[in-house]
This record gives sequence, structure tokens and C-alpha cells, in this order.
Amino acid sequence: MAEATVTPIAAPTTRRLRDYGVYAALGILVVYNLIFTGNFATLSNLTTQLVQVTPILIAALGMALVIGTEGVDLSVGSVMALSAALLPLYLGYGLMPAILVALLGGALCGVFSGTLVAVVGIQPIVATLALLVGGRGLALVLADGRLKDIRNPTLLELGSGSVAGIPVVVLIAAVLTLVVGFVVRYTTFGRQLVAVGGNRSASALAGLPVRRILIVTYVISGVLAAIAGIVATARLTASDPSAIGQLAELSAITAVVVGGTPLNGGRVRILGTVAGALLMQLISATLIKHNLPTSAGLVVQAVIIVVAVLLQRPRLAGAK
Amino acid sequence: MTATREKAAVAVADKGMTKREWIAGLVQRRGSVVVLALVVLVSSLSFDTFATVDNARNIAMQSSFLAIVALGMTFVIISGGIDLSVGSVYALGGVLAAIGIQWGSVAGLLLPLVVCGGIGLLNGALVAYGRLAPFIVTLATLLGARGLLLAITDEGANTRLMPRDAVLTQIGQGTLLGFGYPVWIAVVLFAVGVIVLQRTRAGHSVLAIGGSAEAARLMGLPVARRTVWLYTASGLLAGLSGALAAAYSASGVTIVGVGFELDAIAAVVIGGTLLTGGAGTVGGTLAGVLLLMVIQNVINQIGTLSSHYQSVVSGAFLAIVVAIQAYLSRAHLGRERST
Amino acid sequence: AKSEEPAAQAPQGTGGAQAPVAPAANGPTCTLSQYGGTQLDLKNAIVGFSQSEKEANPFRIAETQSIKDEAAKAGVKQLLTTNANSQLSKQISDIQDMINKGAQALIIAPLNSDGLEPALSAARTKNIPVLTIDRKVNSTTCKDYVSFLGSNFVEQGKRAAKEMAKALGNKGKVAILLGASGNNVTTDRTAGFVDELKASAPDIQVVAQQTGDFARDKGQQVMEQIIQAQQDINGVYAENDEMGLGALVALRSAGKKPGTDIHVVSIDGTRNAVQKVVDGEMSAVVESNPRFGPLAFQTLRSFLSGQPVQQNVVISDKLYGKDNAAAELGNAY
Amino acid sequence: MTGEVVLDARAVGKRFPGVVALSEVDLTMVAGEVHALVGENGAGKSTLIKVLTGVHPPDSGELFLQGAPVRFGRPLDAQAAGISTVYQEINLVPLMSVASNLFLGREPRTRLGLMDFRAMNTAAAKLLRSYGVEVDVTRPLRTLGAGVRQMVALARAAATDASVVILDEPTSSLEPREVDTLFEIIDRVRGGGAAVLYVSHRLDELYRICDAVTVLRDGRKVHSGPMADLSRLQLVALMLGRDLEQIRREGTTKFDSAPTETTQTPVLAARGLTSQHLLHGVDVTVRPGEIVGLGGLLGAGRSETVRAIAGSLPVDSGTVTVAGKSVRSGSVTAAMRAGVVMLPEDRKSDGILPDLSVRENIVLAALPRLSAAGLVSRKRQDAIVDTFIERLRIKASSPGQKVGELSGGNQQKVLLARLLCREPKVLLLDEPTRGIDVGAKAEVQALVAELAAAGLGVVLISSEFEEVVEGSDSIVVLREGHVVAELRGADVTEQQLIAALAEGGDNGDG
Ligand SMILES: Nc1ncnc2c1ncn2[C@@H]1O[C@H](COP(=O)(O)OP(=O)(O)OP(=O)(O)O)[C@@H](O)[C@H]1O
Ligand SMILES: Nc1ncnc2c1ncn2[C@@H]1O[C@H](COP(=O)(O)OP(=O)(O)OP(=O)(O)O)[C@@H](O)[C@H]1O
Ligand SMILES: [Mg+2]
Ligand SMILES: [Mg+2]
Repeated sequence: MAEATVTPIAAPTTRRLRDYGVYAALGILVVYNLIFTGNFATLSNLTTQLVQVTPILIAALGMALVIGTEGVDLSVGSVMALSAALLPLYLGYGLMPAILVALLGGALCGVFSGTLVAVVGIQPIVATLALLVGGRGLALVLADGRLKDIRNPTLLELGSGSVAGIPVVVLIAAVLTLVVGFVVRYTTFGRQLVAVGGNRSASALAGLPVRRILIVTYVISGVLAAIAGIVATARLTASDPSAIGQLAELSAITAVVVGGTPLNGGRVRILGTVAGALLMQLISATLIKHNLPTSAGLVVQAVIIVVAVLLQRPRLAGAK
Repeated sequence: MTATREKAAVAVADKGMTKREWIAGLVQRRGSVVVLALVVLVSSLSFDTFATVDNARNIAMQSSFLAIVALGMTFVIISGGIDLSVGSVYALGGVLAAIGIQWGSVAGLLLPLVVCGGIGLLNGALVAYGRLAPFIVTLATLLGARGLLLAITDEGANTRLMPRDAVLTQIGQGTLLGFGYPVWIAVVLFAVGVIVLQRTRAGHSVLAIGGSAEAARLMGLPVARRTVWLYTASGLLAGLSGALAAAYSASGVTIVGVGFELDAIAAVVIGGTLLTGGAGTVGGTLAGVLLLMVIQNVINQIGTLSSHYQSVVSGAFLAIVVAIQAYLSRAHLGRERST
Repeated sequence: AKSEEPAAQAPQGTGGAQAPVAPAANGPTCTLSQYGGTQLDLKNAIVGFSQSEKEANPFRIAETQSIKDEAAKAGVKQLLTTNANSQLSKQISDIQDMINKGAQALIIAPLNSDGLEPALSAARTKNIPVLTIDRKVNSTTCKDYVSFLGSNFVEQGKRAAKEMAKALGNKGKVAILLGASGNNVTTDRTAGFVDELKASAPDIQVVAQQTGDFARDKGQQVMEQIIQAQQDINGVYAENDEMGLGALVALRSAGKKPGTDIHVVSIDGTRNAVQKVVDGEMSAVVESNPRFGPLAFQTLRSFLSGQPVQQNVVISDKLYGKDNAAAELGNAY
Repeated sequence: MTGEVVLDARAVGKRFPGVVALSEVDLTMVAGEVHALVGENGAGKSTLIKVLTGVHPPDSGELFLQGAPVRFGRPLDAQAAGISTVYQEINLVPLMSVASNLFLGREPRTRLGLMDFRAMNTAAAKLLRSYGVEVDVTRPLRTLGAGVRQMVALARAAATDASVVILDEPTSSLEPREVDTLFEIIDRVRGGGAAVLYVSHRLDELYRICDAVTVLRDGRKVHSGPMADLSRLQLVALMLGRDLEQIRREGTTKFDSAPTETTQTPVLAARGLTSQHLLHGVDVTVRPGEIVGLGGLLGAGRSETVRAIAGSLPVDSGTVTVAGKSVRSGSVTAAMRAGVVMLPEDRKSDGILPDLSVRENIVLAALPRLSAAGLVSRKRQDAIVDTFIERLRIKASSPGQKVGELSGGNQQKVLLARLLCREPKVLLLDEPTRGIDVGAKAEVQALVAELAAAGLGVVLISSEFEEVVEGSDSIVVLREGHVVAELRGADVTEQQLIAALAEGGDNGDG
């Protein structure tokens, strides 16, 4: 009987566009640049774009997970600043200890927001807003408001070096992307995370450790933001807690959403997030290369965001 | 048999709430007011320059612009949406008022209202008919409105002044009974807001849409049309607030409003409105706005806190206030069907 | 915590105190009787200082510190400090709060030239003297406020242009790293630079103007893009040192040799930037001196004791070039 | 008026990605008639209703209302045209008060145009009382049980003056008593000349009130005609598309009551469960292989009892032991680990993850078991999923289909599969056959009986007295959170159950 109902029909084009909208937009932009932007198709340009996108991409990976649980993490920018501020404080003990401290700082931030969300029951946007406001303040307190130049050669190498022609930071981002993508797809935790985002009450009734899952998710986001902060610091060759991660939360959210992860949870698209981050990066690069004034740049960005999400909105029938 | 069945029907009768639950419920719904009262009390005792008429005037005036923006935000959030564009729209409203006033005060008021209302309308249409997530739509208009602002001010370089004797400027700067007109305007708007939300069908339908947009649609409410209206109203209020702020400072400053949306959201949420939509009060938002302003005032009362510590204190305060709110609200919901 | 190197770097120069351009006796002055108000000994006064932006860059740190140090030196009864965190509305309320807390004199570092009117008029109605520092407000001196102390940003832009012209031999293509949009420092420094180039070195072409938001990382990122698209530029004008330093990193990693095949000029005079001049990577740095404390308190003291003070005190800013950078490094902030 | 065609749908077609939900369906509704719409789970009943009322745009076909062609772009248009609908899943606003839900969009207003809450609350209380429901109408809807919510939805739809009233499985969580009330109301509506479309999987009800019937199978209309012309068996045969003989042999709905040995140690023993306002010292004992029914009227606390056992309702006192070991209260995880699983009453909000696939929904609770070192084994997962899809005959285009796109009955089966994956010792079933078609219902009942026979302990809640009585070995009767009677052995009959409920009522009063 079942066979009769299940007459598969070709998925309409709208569905395909919905799934691949961000790649299409990315493709169009690349083609545009190939035609109209000088020196675009060079290896060094490609490298520049990839290197520049890394901090936001890394933060966006964590953001994608949090959004998958029907949350949002506004604190990533401040956590980046915090990790940037912590790094030089402990470089005297060597690079590894300093990095560990910075990562620990990120993890603690995650514990803080995760606990507020999962245990205290505060809405994610506000819980992380508190850290957005307070976190950067803390970073500036730690750094005494000052930017510090980095002299640790290993850290500097991390920022500007490359392996087999591929910049180290890009490798780091690639590895993290694979790991997070793997976690989402193939691990129990990843599947449970998505379930909690899909229906929290049903997940709790199915015996999932909802609180633990939520806290771990925010911790992952915090740690990834801390890594993003370290990468940004290494790239800049200076720890600048006032500027690093500024508005990174909005860029990360944009990358995630433009990449097709819905804000109401229950779905995480890692590859889409990468494409979303690249798209936003390429937009801003294009605007700079064509020397557009800031005003025009902002308007163009706005239009592209809307068009990209319009392309992948849920189809008409059965929309909820 | 029938008789007993009738009696059994009463089995579903209300089982009533205990007094504790009732009080907790009240505190939750008015939690922000309770916290506000506490903070004001403690501050009055700690600083002798806190509980003064002048200070009250200052706080009222400072609050009025954020309050007007937060009012629109309250409705949008109750409907289950969010409006991130208000900060840019607020700035744009101010600049447009300063441009429009060269053709008279009416133009100075109408120009920002028309344009900002138009941006709200665009937000609403994209959310309601384009079925896009409000977060991302209004994030785009946040950028777009700022771009527009820069475009009409020569990349922000051109700040227009508003003639001091114009009626609009007077509305921004004049006072009535010691309080500035913007304060009174905010008060009137909030009174209207309370009535609209609690006593009109339209307001009721906003609660329903936020509670469950799908159910509201199936129950035959004009969900799309309402949504468009809500975002339009939010844009209008942000524009109005911007115009009033410009009048207050007699200039269309281009650098204002950055991060204003987060203040407005924080005020709304501190006021007890659920970001998931479906529940919230206009009065709570007012208390939320005042709370934010009082915190800032208290930091200034201390007078020696470094700017870095100021952010730390604000962040910590925000976390504590919402934690208390969450605790109270859980005490209220208690044993409901929550899991 | 243990940082990479000993916390104290080069000794903080004691020099670098501000001096007014040409001890101007010719400019208009302002007295207490003109302005209104009563004489007051600074020692018994409560002074309020409203800072505009977070103390998160060398300029702001040095500025606030200088005011605090000098207040201590002057022995004022109390110094109230506030910080508007780059929000205009907060600065207005900060100032009103300080007036309410009993401030008898105000030093304001305005966030913007326009829009502080409500705060100024609140001070005005209580006859509280107001000094604005580093940025001028568009109101009437000696009527809405007492006087302005600060640099001439247009002039700074012009000096940067002259240095650029010199470094490039009056010919070449330059990119401008703009400050934050809408900020009048950005506007003035751009206008001064562009106008001066047009006037004295018309063969220098401005081929790119992009904002770096006064931040090092943004300056680096923008520079990386520009240098890819316009590989033939030979000059970069950064409207503050931070962006200039970011640009240096970008240029170096793009294989350029700053100081040799590309010339970077910036404004501010922070120690890091001046060091780069010493190192030969930066071609010149125009100073914008943030140490307003001594001059501000001296002005206040004179004013409150009834003496006339200058309505506009324009600071003479140094220029750090190849010839003097090493010697002046101690004076950079 | 009576007898004239009110609503006429011709050749309606609707396809979803991957599924043809409706194809060439005709439906003619006549004034003053109750028209039954029947079919298996996933036959397309709800979809047809949604197409008729402007929720989904049809792909093809025409719609005539009172002879004039119409096209509804949204539910509001259909309502304005006089079509009043109760959709399958209760679609009300949980955070709003009962009264607000009843009057949303047509709230009484004062002369100033403001809402008149007092009038609204009074009217709401009165309206609900006429449905035999007495609650504080100012309470948020979400604090009430599914039964009450269903009645509110009904009262809302029936209160509007409508020429067409559509009810999609209105009785799925109602007791016989409320069903009676509902039928009185339907009679009234029919008497007023309106046409009623009625969907239900309970055949008795169809024969009680319907005048005509349309049968759907796999999205196609397979029969339309007077109700009286079809025997039960014929009707079932039409729905299932099987021949009469086969059905006669297999029978339709019956549990196999396995004899239980009362000597065995209980697999589940709940003692003195108490939770403020809701439960007062409830005891439930289940032995291996036993099916214990919970009897009671709307709001008696049956759902609360199983939720307390399953750890999803915090209790003030009371203990739960499973196979002799005591279980920490208030933790779903602990209960699950001990082998207790619960099928929640509210499928939509507590059960399905609508945007996830059938596969993911099924394995949700069993994920840790299906994984090694934190990695999900796709193979093991697929094996289990395939087994259950086949065993429960879940109708989905593929295991990858979103559960939200399945018909109500199939969603319920997915949830059952989720529980069974955990290989539980005790199964708590809150309305397990709600919204399940006859065929599937028999399958589920057979499955439950089979599981019990294999040694599982089962607690069963059903709003159909018949189902509780036939399915259970013993019945615990609840009223207002108290146990008022326990029926065992030969006492497990409908008469005894009703008597116990009635007695309970008397006790409560005196
Ligand atoms: N929004 C949707 N997207 C995709 N498929 C859908 C959607 N809604 C329904 N379907 C499919 O359409 C078919 C008919 O479903 P429908 O809900 O109409 O069944 P039904 O007859 O009401 O069943 P039940 O008795 O179980 O409620 C099913 O195969 C279902 O999977
Ligand atoms: N917090 C509460 N305070 C008072 N009464 C409540 C509360 N929560 C629920 N109730 C009432 O108690 C009833 C118990 O609901 P429950 O669902 O457990 O009963 P049930 O016997 O399973 O009936 P149903 O068939 O409606 O599910 C609810 O219908 C509601 O009227
Ligand atoms: Mg159905
Ligand atoms: Mg129940």
C-alpha cells in the first residue's frame, strides 16, 4: 500500500535553490570578480580572502552549533577579545601555556552562558548579551586598554606562515571545519544537539541530557571563539582587545544564516556556513577593491543578504 | 447515571493557585518594577545626589528616546520577531529631521516618519510575505539604513543643524512642568501602547501571533497584515525618536544609534517580555528602560569607575537582573506542564 | 600572569607636554565676567571630565591619564570622570550627571562637534565653565562654553600630505585609510590631505579611499585588499597610527618594502608608530598631542581667578620624520 | 435550505515534494448533513481539509461555495466565507487564556471599542459550561490537559455562525461523555442548516451521526455515498483496499488479554505519588506481562500519574520501583535507564521533532546505544529504523522524510518506534491510539499485547472506555488525583468502570 502513496516526483527547482542558494550566490560573485576585478584570479588574492575569513569562519562554526540548538551566541566577539587579551599575559610561560589559558578563558565564558541558558533558564540572546557587554570590558581591564605587540616567533609564524603553500591559519580553519562537521553528522552529541534544537521538550522527554548538551554547545562556541581570537591576534601580530572581534557576532550569525542554517534550530549546515562566511568575505573584498564608498557598500551588503536568504527560504506549500 | 455524570463534569474545575504562587506570579509579571524599586532605593540611600528632582529630570529625559524605540520593539518581540534595524533607523530619523526642517517643522517631522516607516514596512513585508527570519531581514536593514544615512550626509561628514526657533526644535528642547516634551511624548505613547496591547483586538492578536503564528493563522487572524503593521510601527517609532533626539540636540548627528538596538532589546527583555514571543507587557519595558538608565546613572554617581569596569559592571548587572527574573518566573510557572 | 617581556618598556617620556601654537595674544579671549559665574579656587573645586571613547587606544589613555595626573597635581577637591563609550546620548547624560553631582568646572572631550548642545546648555544655566579639548564643538565660544584646546585636524591632514609629497617626489598613487565614518576627525583629516595634495602635488593621485575604522586589524585587512587590486600604489595615508601600523603588516606580507617602495604616513604620534619611523618603515608621523592636562588646568585656574583666557588654544603638534624620530621617541605616547 | 449543495470540491489535486497527497478528489457537502471523511492514516483527509480552507493552495481542481466558484488564499478568507474548522492538531495559543483563545479575533468590545474582558470571561465560562467543561477561563491554556484544550477548540469553531463546519478528528482525546456533548452540538449545527464534515477513526461515531461518507485511499476518492449503504466491514475494506473475507478473518480491534499471574513480583510499583494539586497518593502496580489501564474522566490526573512515573513531573513524595530497584524521581533519564518509557499525550509539542527525519526521530532515545565511542553507527541505526518502519507499517516516502510532513497517525507510530528502540521494561502509553486508523490501531493494540506477552509491563491511558476495558487486565480508576477504585479480573467491564467513576463522584461530594 505504501508504495502507491509514495510516488516520488522530481523535487521542484525551488527546493534545489533553497539548498544551494548560497553556493549559487557565491558562484555569481566569483564570476563577477573574475570579469570585473583586476588581479582577482591570483593565488595571492585567493590566499588573502581565505586568510581574512578564518577568524569569522571559526567563530561561525561555534555559532552554527548554538543556533542549531535554537539559541544564539552574541558573546563570540567579546570572547575573541578576551582570548586576545589573555594571550600576551601568559606568553612569558611559553606559547602553549598561553594558548591553553586563552582557550580556558573561552571555555569558561561558554560555561557562563551555557549555565545561564540551560540551568537558570535565561533566553540565549540576553544571556550572551550580558557577556557581550561585560566580556570586552573584562578584556580591556586585563590588557589595561592597551594593545600589545606580539614577539613570540612561533605565534607570529602561526599567523603568517604556511605549510605547502597553504597558510597555517587556513589549515587550522579547515581542520576545525572538518571536525565540527564530523561532530554534527556522525556523533551522538551532534545528533542530540540538533534534536534539542528541534524540540527541546520532546528531547527532554526522550531522556536526552538537555542541560548538559546545551552547556557543552556553548562551551564549544566559547572555545572556538577563543581560537578565533588567537588566530586574529597572530595575524595582526598584536593583541588588540579593543578591536579584535568587534561586531564579529553579527558577521558570524550572518554567515551561518546566509549559509542556510535556520535560526529556529533543529538543523546545522556546516558547509553552508563556510560558504556563507566566504560569501560575506567576498562581498566586502569586492566593495573595497572597487573602491566603493562605505555608504554604497553597506547598501549592497544589505541587498545581497536579503537576496541570499530569499533564495533559500522555505518553499510555499506546507510552510509553517 | 446522568446526574453523576454531570457532577463528574465539575471534576475539571479549577484547582486554584496558592497564595505563594499568586504572589510569585505577580512579582514575575512585575519583576522589573520590583528590581527597579530596589535599585532606586539602594541608590537613594548610597548617594545623596541620586534622589533629587534634577536627577529624576535627567534620567527621564535620557530614557525617553530609548523608551520610544523600545516600545515598538516590545510589540515586535511579543509577536515573536525582532527588529535589529532600529539603531540605524533612529540615526537616519535624526538626520532626515535635520534635512527636512529646512522646509519647515512639519516637513522635518514628516520626512523621517515617512522614510523610517517605509523601512519598517519593508522589514514587515519581507518577514510576512517573504517569510524570511526577522533577525536576518532587520540585520540587513540595519546595514542598509546606515548606508542610506551615510549616502545623504556625504559619508557622514555633513552634520546639519536645526534652527533653534523652529517648532520641532522647540518640541525637542522645551519643557512642561519641568520635564522635557520628549518625556511627555514617551509617556503618552506608552499609555497608548498599554491600551493597544491589553485592551484592543489588534493587541490581542499580536499576543496570539507571538504565541503561535501557525495557530493564529489557522484561527483566521490576519497574521501577515498585522506583522507588516508591527514592523512599520517599530520603524515609525524609531524614526520619531531619532527626530526628537535630533531636535533635542538641534543637529542631525550621523554617528548616533550604534548598538542602540541591543539596548532596546535588553530593556524589553528585562521588562519581562519573552523573546520567544507571546507574552510581555509595555509597562515592563518602561521599567526595563529606566533600569538601564539608572544603572548608568549609578555608575556616574560613583564617578571614578574606569570605562572598562563600567562595561563589566553593566554586563554583570544585566546577567543578575535576568537571572532574578528567570528565577521568579520559574517560581510562578512552578509545576505547570513544563519539562 | 607573566607577560612576554618586562612590563615597563622604554621609559615613559616626561616630555611631550603641549604647547599652544604661537603664544597667541592676538586671538579673542574670554573672562569670567564675560561668561558669567563666580571666582573660585581650583583647589576647592569639583571638576568633571567627560571622556568620549573608551580608554582603549593610546590617545585616549594618554589623554585621560594626563587629566587625572594634572588634577592630582592641582589638588582639586574631587575629579569626576565619565566615559561615553562612543555614545553621544551617553555623553550628554554623563555631563548632566556630573553637573547634578556638583561639578563646578567641566573638561569635555566631545565625541562629536555637534549634538552636545543640551549638555552645554545645562552647564550654561548653572554658569559652570566648560573647556572642550581635542575636538571643537560647533557652538559659540565664551557664550556656550569657555574655550577650546586642541589640534587643528585639517592642518594635520595638510602636513601629512606635504610629507607624502616629499616622500613620493610629488608623483605617484596613494591610498587613504579613512577613520570611522561620520567622525569629524575623519572628515577634517581627509579634507586637509586631499586639498593639500591638489594644491601642491597635483600629480599624486588618490586611487583608493576605504575606511579602517581607526583600528589596526581593520587597517590591515583593508590594506591587504587594496594592495591586491592596485599593485602600483606607492603611498598610504593612514588617518591614525593604528591603521598605519596595520597597513605595514599587510604591506610586508604582500612582499612590499614599506619605507622603500611604498611610503606610509600617519597621524597621532604613538610610540609604536614613531618607532617605525626610526626603523625606517614609516615615512612620517604627524603628532596629535593628547596631553591636555597641564594646559587645561592652567586655563581653568586662570579663568576661575578672573583672568582672561584664549578662546581657541590650538596646540602645536610635532612632526616625527627620519631626522628627529630617534631623538623624540621618548616624547611619543 | 436543507438538501442543497453548500460546498462542492471538484478534482482537487495536491502534491508535496515526493508525495502526491491528493489526486482528483471530489467532495460534495449538503446542507443539514453530516458528511464523514474516512481513510487510513496518510490517506489525505487533513490535506483535503487544509486545501478546502485556504491553508494549502491546491495544485488543481475547483471549489464552489453555494454554487459560486471560490478560491481561498488563507484561512481567514475561508472563515469569512462561513467555513469554520477545527484542525487535527489542536491549534490554539498555549500562552493565552482559555477565554482569549475562545474569542480571539472577535472579542467582545465596550462602547469605546476596547476589549471587554469581563464580558468575554463570562461568555467564555458560559459557553464552556454548555460543553460540560468547567475551568477558570482566565488560566493560560497550556496549563490544561489535552481533553480540555480539544473542547476549547471545538467550542471556538462551533460558536461562529458558519454554513460549513469542518471537524478533523475532534474526538481523538475526548471521553464518551464529551463525545455525547459534542454530538449534541453537531446535531444542533446540523439542525441549523449547516453542512458538517467529520473526520474520525472511531467507526461507532461515524455510524452514530454521519449521513454521508467519502472514503479516501492513497489520496484518491474511492467511494462516496450515504452512510447507511455501507456496513462496517465494507467501510473498512474500502479504506484498507483489502477484500472483505481477509478482514473478517483477521478481525479488527481486540487486544489479546493475556492471563496474568498475580504472584509475580511487580515490574513497576509506584507508591504514594503526590504532587501539589495534581496527585494525591496514587499507587500503581504493574506485573510483568500485565496491562494496567488508568480510568478516569477528563482531568482526573491520569496523564500526571504516568508523567510522575516517567520522571517528567516533579513529585513531592512517593516512590517508584522498577523490577525491585527504586528509581530516582524527577529525572526522565533515570527512569529511562531503569527501563521506563512514556508516550506523551501531546504529540506535537512533546513528541515529534517535526523538522528532523523519520530516522532521527526513531533513534532519538536510543542514540547512545546505537553508537560506539560517541559515534553513531549508521548501519545499526538503519537496521533498527528499517525494522520498525516495517513492523509498525510507518508510511513515509523514505526514512529521510521529515516527520512533520507525515500524517498524524504515522507520527504516532514513529513515536512508538522511538520507545520500543529502547527495549523497555515498562511502557507508559498516554493515548497511544489517538488518531490512528482502524488498521493501524489493531496493529498497535496487537503489538502492545504482544509486548505484554513478552513480559513487558504496560500502563495504558485511553479516552475510549472500550479500549481501556478490552485492553487492560486491571484498571486503576482516578478522580481528581485520587485513586478511587481498582478493578480486577471479572470486574474489568465498561459498566463497572462507569460505576466506579460515578461512585468516585459521590465519594468526592460526601
Ligand atoms: N506539509 C507536508 N509536506 C509534505 N508532505 C505532506 C505534508 N502534509 C502532509 N503530507 C503528506 O500527505 C499525505 C496525506 O497526509 P494527511 O495528513 O492528509 O493524512 P490524513 O488522512 O489526515 O491522515 P491521519 O488520519 O493520520 O491524520 C501523507 O503522505 C503525508 O506524509
Ligand atoms: N497547575 C495546575 N493547577 C491546577 N489544575 C491543573 C494544573 N495543571 C493541570 N490541571 C488540571 O488538571 C487536569 C489534569 O490533566 P491530565 O491531562 O493529567 O488529566 P487526564 O486525566 O490525563 O485527562 P486528559 O484526558 O485531559 O489528558 C488538567 O486537565 C487541568 O484541568
Ligand atoms: Mg489527519
Ligand atoms: Mg491526559
